Amino acid sequence: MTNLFSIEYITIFTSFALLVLGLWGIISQKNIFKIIISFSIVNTSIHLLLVSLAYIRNRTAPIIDSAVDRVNAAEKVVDPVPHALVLTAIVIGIGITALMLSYAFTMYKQHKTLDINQYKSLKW
Amino acid sequence: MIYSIIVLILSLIMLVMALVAIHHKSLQIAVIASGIISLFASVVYIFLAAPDVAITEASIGSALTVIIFFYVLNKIRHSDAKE
Amino acid sequence: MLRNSLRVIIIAALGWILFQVYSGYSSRDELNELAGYYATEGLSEVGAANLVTSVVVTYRGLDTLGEVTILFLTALIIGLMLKAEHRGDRTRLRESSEFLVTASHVLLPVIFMVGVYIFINGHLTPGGGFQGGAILASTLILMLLSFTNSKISHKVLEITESVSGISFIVLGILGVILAGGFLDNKILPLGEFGKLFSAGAIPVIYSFIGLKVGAELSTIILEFNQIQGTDDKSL
Amino acid sequence: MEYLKIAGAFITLGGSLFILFASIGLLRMPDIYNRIQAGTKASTLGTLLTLLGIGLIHTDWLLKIMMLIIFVLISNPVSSHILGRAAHYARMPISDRTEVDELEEDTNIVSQEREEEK
Repeated sequence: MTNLFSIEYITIFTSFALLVLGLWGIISQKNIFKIIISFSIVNTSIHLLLVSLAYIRNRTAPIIDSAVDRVNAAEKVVDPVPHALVLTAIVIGIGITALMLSYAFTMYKQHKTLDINQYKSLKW
Repeated sequence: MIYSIIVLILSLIMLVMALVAIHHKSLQIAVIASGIISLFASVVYIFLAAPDVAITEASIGSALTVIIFFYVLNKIRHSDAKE
Repeated sequence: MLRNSLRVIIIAALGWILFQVYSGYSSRDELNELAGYYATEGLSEVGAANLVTSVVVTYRGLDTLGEVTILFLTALIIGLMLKAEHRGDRTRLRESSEFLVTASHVLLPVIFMVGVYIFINGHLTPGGGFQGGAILASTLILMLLSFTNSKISHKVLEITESVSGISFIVLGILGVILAGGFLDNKILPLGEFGKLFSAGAIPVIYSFIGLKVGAELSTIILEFNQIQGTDDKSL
Repeated sequence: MEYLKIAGAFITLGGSLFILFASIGLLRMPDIYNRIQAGTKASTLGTLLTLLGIGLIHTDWLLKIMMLIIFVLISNPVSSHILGRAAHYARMPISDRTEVDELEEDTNIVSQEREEEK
């Protein structure tokens, strides 16, 4: 039970809850802006999940300085590979958000509404 | 132990902000709430021993994304006011 | 009504699955083999104190190249999609207050310097090209807010972006010719650990990545800023 | 050396108290302008004291902390000035107990100019 109160358990639970909330927002909202906001929430939750999977208790950041021994660094630092993945994923995330926003703006200009049910040009 | 309590409080605020972002009527408040989620996530990354990710999330997720949202929202509000 | 209950069922099922995953999770005590290799051998092979930097720039350099390319394509597509919004006269914006203009004369060089510091020291301290590039892009936001009616040219951003991109690829190919493989950092001497000029070519490569990311993010912000400024008659 | 650390800890505690007062002010003040005022003054002082205390605890960081203090001292008041100005232009409601509104003439002139342009 003391295990469950450790940092990575709390953050993994938070990221799952954020994922569920974001997906609920994506499928229940009608406003296209709300859908984009929900997408960015899902994005953040995935980043949080990856970083908390990399965490190991009682270890420090993957930077070798006076606090971390050079010889047995593998027993002192957390996993650096998911950090590198999340680093690039955040930068791609802003690109995706910007792309969705420009698309939403174009749609708004054509249809004069933000309601996604009114966008009938892609329906068949 | 004290770290766990801080992370727990931050997580609760993040979840409440996610609910606000999804269900609030005003788009401005929803955008700001999603920015707050990113900001608090970047504080949590510091506790998870990931300072690189924390810097990136704080500068990109909570600043640049919100700015881009507000540019588009401002334009839409302007054209609404004209009609 | 039927649709709504379907949504609730889908979300509840997903939440149940995720809860099962959560309750089955047990935290680990040691690094896996790959990360252990990076942590022990990375120091002597690459020479960067920040292990994340050595993974991003050297071990996974191709991924970074692809990522920067994706960002470039995104900026290009956004430019194409929003091109139609840019015609029409720019509305005259309200002059920003004197406090802001004076303060931004002081703050702009400082913020720019912080960004450059972050991506030059990327191999020693937390930070690197992506973070520094984002801070450079936020310099542009402060510029747009304080000097409202001045024009910012796309040309400078384009030239910065393409020159740093080409230099990045040239450095990668030099790695193939002079050292072990694409984006190998041993084309320059590894130097003394912990100094600014160490870790081979990593500071140079990360500076180019930082300039490129900063220019691309600035381009995206500028496109969105220009739709806000134009007075389109069709709307 | 120990005395310096103890003094740094007390200064940091004072700084966090000021930040607590700032957040109480944010909750208790009647309108947006008073809130900005409470938030800015108290939180700037709180941040400066916290940074100074950390600088006294770790004396080798003192140079970087001085630069941070200068940066916060410039950027925090300017940002809240901009927030207040934007709120005034957006016609946010002013509390009844406010007696002097120096910016009122300025806003009226600007809105008249806008209507003439139309």
